[in-house]
Amino acid sequence: MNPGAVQRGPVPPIRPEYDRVLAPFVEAPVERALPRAARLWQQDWLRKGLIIAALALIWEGLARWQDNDLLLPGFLATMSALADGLVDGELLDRVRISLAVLIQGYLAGIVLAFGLTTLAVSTQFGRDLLSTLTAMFNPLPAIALLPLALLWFGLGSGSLIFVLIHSVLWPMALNTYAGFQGVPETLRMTGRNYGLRGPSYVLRILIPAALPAILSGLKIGWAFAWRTLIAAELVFGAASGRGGLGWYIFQNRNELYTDRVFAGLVLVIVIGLVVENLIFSAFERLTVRRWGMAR
Amino acid sequence: MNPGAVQRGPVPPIRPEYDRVLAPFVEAPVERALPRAARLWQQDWLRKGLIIAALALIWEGLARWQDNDLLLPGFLATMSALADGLVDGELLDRVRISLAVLIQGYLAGIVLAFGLTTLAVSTQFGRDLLSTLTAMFNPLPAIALLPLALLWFGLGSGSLIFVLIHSVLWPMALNTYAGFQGVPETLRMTGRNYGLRGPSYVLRILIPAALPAILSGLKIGWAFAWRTLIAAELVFGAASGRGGLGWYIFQNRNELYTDRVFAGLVLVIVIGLVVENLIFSAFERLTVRRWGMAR
Amino acid sequence: MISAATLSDLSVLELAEPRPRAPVRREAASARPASESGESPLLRIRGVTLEYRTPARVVRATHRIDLDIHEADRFVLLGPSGCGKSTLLKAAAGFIAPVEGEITLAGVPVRGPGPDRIVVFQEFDQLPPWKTVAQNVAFPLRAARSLGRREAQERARHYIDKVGLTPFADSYPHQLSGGMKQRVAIARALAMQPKVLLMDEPFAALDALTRRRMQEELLALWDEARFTLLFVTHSIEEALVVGNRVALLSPHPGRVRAEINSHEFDLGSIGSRAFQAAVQRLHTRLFETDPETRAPTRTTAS
Amino acid sequence: MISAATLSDLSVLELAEPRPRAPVRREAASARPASESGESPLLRIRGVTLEYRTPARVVRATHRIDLDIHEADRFVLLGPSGCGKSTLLKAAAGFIAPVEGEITLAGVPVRGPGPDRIVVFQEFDQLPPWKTVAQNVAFPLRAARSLGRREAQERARHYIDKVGLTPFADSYPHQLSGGMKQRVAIARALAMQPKVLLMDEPFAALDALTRRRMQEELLALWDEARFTLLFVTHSIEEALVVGNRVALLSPHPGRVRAEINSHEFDLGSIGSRAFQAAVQRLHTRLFETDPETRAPTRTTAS
Amino acid sequence: TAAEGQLRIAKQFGIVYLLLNVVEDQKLIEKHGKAAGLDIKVDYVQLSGGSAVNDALLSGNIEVAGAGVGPLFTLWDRTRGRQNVKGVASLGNFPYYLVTNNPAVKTIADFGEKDRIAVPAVGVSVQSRILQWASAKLWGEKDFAKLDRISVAVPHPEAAAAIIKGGTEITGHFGNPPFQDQELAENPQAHIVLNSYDVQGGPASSTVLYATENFYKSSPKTYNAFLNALDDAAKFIARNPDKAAEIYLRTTNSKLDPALLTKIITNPAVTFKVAPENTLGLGRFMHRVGAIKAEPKAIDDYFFADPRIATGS
Ligand SMILES: Nc1ncnc2c1ncn2[C@@H]1O[C@H](COP(=O)(O)OP(=O)(O)OP(=O)(O)O)[C@@H](O)[C@H]1O
Ligand SMILES: Nc1ncnc2c1ncn2[C@@H]1O[C@H](COP(=O)(O)OP(=O)(O)OP(=O)(O)O)[C@@H](O)[C@H]1O
Ligand SMILES: [Mg+2]
Ligand SMILES: [Mg+2]
Repeated sequence: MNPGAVQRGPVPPIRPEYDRVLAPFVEAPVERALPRAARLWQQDWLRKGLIIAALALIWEGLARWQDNDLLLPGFLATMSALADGLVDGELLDRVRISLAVLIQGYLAGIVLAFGLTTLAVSTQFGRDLLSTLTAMFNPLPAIALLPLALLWFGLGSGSLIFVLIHSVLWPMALNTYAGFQGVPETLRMTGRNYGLRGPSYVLRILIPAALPAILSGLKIGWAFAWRTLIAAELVFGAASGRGGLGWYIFQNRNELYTDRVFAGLVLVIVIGLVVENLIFSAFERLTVRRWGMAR
Repeated sequence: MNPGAVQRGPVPPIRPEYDRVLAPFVEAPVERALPRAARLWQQDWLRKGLIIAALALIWEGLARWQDNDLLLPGFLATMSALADGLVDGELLDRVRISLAVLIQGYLAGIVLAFGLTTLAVSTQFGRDLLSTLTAMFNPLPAIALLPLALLWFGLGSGSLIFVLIHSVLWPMALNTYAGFQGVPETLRMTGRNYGLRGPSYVLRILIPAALPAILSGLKIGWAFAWRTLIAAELVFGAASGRGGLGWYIFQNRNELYTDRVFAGLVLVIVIGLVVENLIFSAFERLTVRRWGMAR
Repeated sequence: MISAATLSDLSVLELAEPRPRAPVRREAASARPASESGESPLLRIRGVTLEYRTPARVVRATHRIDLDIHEADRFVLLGPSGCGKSTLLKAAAGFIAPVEGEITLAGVPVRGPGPDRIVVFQEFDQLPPWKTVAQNVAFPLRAARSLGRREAQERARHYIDKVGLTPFADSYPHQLSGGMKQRVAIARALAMQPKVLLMDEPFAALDALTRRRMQEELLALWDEARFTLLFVTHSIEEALVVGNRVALLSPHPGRVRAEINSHEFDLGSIGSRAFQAAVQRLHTRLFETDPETRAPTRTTAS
Repeated sequence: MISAATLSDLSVLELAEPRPRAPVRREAASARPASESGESPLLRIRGVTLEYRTPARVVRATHRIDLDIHEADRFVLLGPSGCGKSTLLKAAAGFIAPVEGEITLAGVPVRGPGPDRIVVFQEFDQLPPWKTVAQNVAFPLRAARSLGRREAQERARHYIDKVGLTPFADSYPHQLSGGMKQRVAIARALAMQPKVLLMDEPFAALDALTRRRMQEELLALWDEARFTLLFVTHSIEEALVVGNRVALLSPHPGRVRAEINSHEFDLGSIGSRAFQAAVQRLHTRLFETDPETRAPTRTTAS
Repeated sequence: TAAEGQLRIAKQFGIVYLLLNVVEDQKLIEKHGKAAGLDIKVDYVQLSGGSAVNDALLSGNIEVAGAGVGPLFTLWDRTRGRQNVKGVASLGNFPYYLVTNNPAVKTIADFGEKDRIAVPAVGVSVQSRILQWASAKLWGEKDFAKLDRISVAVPHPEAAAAIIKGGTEITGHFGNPPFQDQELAENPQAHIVLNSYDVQGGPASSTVLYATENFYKSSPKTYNAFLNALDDAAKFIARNPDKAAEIYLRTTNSKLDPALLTKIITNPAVTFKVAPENTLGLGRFMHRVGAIKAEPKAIDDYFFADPRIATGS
């Protein structure tokens, strides 16, 4: 290779051999509990808290600089509106109403998504159906469904749930299906080797193996459910004065109580953060992270 | 095991040995071109076409049964409105306007999502930032951004693009990040072993390896960009009469030309189907399917 | 193995025939394999051609394979890398349908996979990563056998101990080394106590010591339960030790070149003269790469 | 190997010392390894403890490993499954940081992975599935070496031929058998012509014939380029053939039990008396599982 | 941000903005600007939804916005001491009808628990305010929100479709032209339950234009040209209703039935004029029920001073 070097290149030295008797390994435990787990957790909160604080600061700064509190109230003004709303109990009430509907729609969307995807993994027809339906309906805005919802479900929460399902179902199905498709062939064969098929195959092999993709579908679905709910409550939500958070936002927006609007939005954010950091990330820690499927 | 059986269980017979001279393998080509590829493709179209036809039939049936053409016009009525709109050129014009904005927002959202995710895979701060930002902003409806958009970008397409980015960025980032996290450890190590780091590591290892997840993120982003565009065009309206498809839908809705509203929506669906079946699925065939990363 | 025979069930009729113990036979190059001996094989592979269809082309993995695997056989497939051993095993397991020929199990054509033929795959990712070692081993017991929870756990523990992984029973697969993962797969397959066991280079990732232990374990279990084993390996020694009959496949696309008896070797015979000779013979056979230039070597059953 | 020495650079100073050819030395159980011989090793592993942190607990994979790998060494790690061979290799590659001790390469502490130490991993999924065989082999050449396109392709083709995969140059990894995948990884590593090559059971998935060819190829390349090789295997024969020095690791957690010279064996010596004796010796050492009950066997350099 | 010579006007959908359509089509602002020696660059922006219009105004993206009288009071109240938004001109008097297709309902008192009244926004839209006002008159100030309980927010198009075709829960719709006229024309069952004029005590302005004080003060010439143009347009429409209808159809690309349009324009209850009429009452009512904090006392409290406006009420 290197013609200028020694003819056959370097030769390693010949070293003496040795052979030791190893005492049984006792010097350190082969396994020991991780000590700083708790501390790390706190730091996680700390770091995220700092990010949130920084965002709040930027917000307040922007608001002061723009100086247009009817359009963009500051962080502090929003907080005081939020406090007022929480103290007089109105906001919590609204949140309760919204969450009740949201969760119903979300769960229904998830179940339907799994049904559709199960069909898609088992038959060619299901595959075509899924790809056609998602390509068709996913881009449709909720207003397209409004007339149908009015006709079929009327003005109650039935329509809200219908629209929520529309917003959760398609992204969820797309992600779940992509996750299913990425399941390693060997794992699939293992499952089928043990005689699993149909729903039990999906449940015991595909779903856990595709969990990372499903999880991000769940997160996206959750977010879009919120977005849709707030938009849809403007239309369906206020029957008999029982409007949720979306209605609260809409009404105050119409009355130009922009600080209350932002208080409502902050509540959406807070709920989002709580769900992300308590529910989703705990779920992640207990599943994909523990199983080494995501770091 | 089976106490009632022969004492040591069955013994296989001893068979004669044999040894053959194999002629060189010429009987069939080891590899040959797949002949029916073209035909299969046609069938794919056929199957999907049948599904679409069935849906159209159901639609027409439902519309006739409901008999409320102001809320739910039939398939045929919609098609004739669509044909009218296409013939007089108005619809195509609207689509052009909408698509121009849509694609800008979509691309900008994708680029930002990749930036954010690249940050997230390389630093702990980026990870926290991504998870906090998505948890916070993803559930926010566009109305929350409206004031900011108006303050910063005015009433033009700038605001539309801003809102589009909001709708594309978060799901895209979530999916991309989940995809990145699922890249097998060995593959990561291979990349780093060859000295890849930073953007070139992301580009040459993470992105191709996470392509199935990224693809479903792209599909979801595409759909939500449409949804958002149509909703946002109503709000940001049509300066100097240059409204897009969303405005067309809104205007005709206001004049109770529900068939034209549905014609506009059908156009959205058709564009969605074209993008899905020509662009996305061709991309899939050329990438993940070819690479055996999805079936 | 003798079940109520009906006249219409040919394979069962065949079973009832007397079992001829054919002595050493020399065969011409065109000879048909041993199935002529009259004993009906449990797993019968007849003219099986296997192909992979990719979007661009068709790859033929094996070409017209004829093999008979009898009940309680420890049948070994030996052949060069890429010759189609894994593919053949997967076809026997029911994952790949032949494009030509037929595979029958006890006379019934194989239509799909099932828990009657448990497979140990060659790849390391056959363990569901969301299950601990213990759960992984118990998994098929619960899924396919519908064993009780307690019972499945106990059986799992027993076999985990056999592969020496008791300290890792609660670890997840990603926390194991390559060899340990393969051992979990082996434990899982053994715990199923299947009638037919298909193993694809199960010991390839194991060190000499562990490998030896696993071989012992496998043979001991076979002695006890007399399952039928189809075993892929690339180690000649292992083929002779584990198998009672070894099929030699040609390079890509795989065809059966020879079948050799090895029932007289066990772990104890390693190092013996006869064993070394057998190894040497197979070695020579494998190293003769060019089939055209080679004269047919007449072999004698040992 | 002699570079401009500065006074502050201790390792280089050591290098300048005369190279003592130590004859057979008998060492007590507590003896330090060969580094005392004075020649400065290229890769120096000093008291390295490696651990895996999982959310629940910490697993110690290796405990205070001392090893010296000199330039042009063909250093083999031999040990039971799960003893930490792969972990140690990954640490040398820079993927895992020791919790104790230090790994230095030519005197510089190893801080992270880099293309100066090319790794062949044990797992089958080290090939980017989106690249054909040819692209896979050319990939690091383009990525790390910034070789021209043409040049990289040519070199890739050359090494693909060496591992016998030319007909599959345009196949994607998922269309290959397990052994073929590993051969692509080997070709890719060899094509890089690295100074240091780290291989983790690279030939485990190969049949006897292909394995032999690969071993020949590797040794021929070493003879040509004199790279430094760290090689994990579980085959005693392979250890003796491929390596010039073999380190024996104890079971979990891995500690160095012995180092043995094997520079006098090559592929030709398989079957020779001395070779068989060496195999037997290592075999015995490996099969002595209980370290407490075993008296230290005195070994002689062969 | 407003500068002399620049005028961006936001209009929403509907026939109530006919005045602006005529101004745009006849380029009246430009004409009056030239007369005053000013080149005015006019932009017409179509927006949907009151809050979008408000946001656009408050963010300085438009100079003049149009919306109902109710939103004007809200905006005026909220921006006092800030942007000081006030009315610029009225776009004319249109009656709003509460239309029902429930034959049993003759007055608002007949609405039962099963009925649903569609309004653009429950509680806060003009329609809702007038309904509240009517309720207050009927059941007393305390019960002004009585019908809010059966009100639902449904966009005009869907509500109109529901009234025309029936078959949904919506039995009442407090809309605006042309929806209310379409409902009455296309469903023989549909009839008027409440007319906003009756509540307000006579013909009243329905839609108004408003602007920030900043614009009023910094661009007096533009402002003046704008009002002149509106005045011209109002007169033009009164003289040539057919032409106005033709302009509307042409500029908005609308496919509305021309006969129905002419009928709406020539409805004696509809007048086109810039001076506001009968607005103070609504403002006072809103103050009484607490919807706005400040009490409007006179027209020039919430309209910018201008001779053409001062005649209004
Ligand atoms: N999924 C696939 N798609 C296309 N071709 C494939 C696929 N899997 C295997 N092949 C081809 O089929 C042939 C046989 O592969 P197989 O895995 O059966 O070999 P093998 O005998 O098990 O080899 P090894 O000992 O290396 O595991 C190979 O030439 C390979 O290229
Ligand atoms: N990702 C991981 N997380 C936790 N523990 C691990 C991980 N990888 C390996 N281990 C543990 O570290 C030890 C050493 O593993 P390693 O892979 O180095 O073994 P090995 O010597 O390469 O074995 P083999 O010959 O089976 O490949 C094992 O006991 C294993 O349980
Ligand atoms: Mg194989
Ligand atoms: Mg290993």
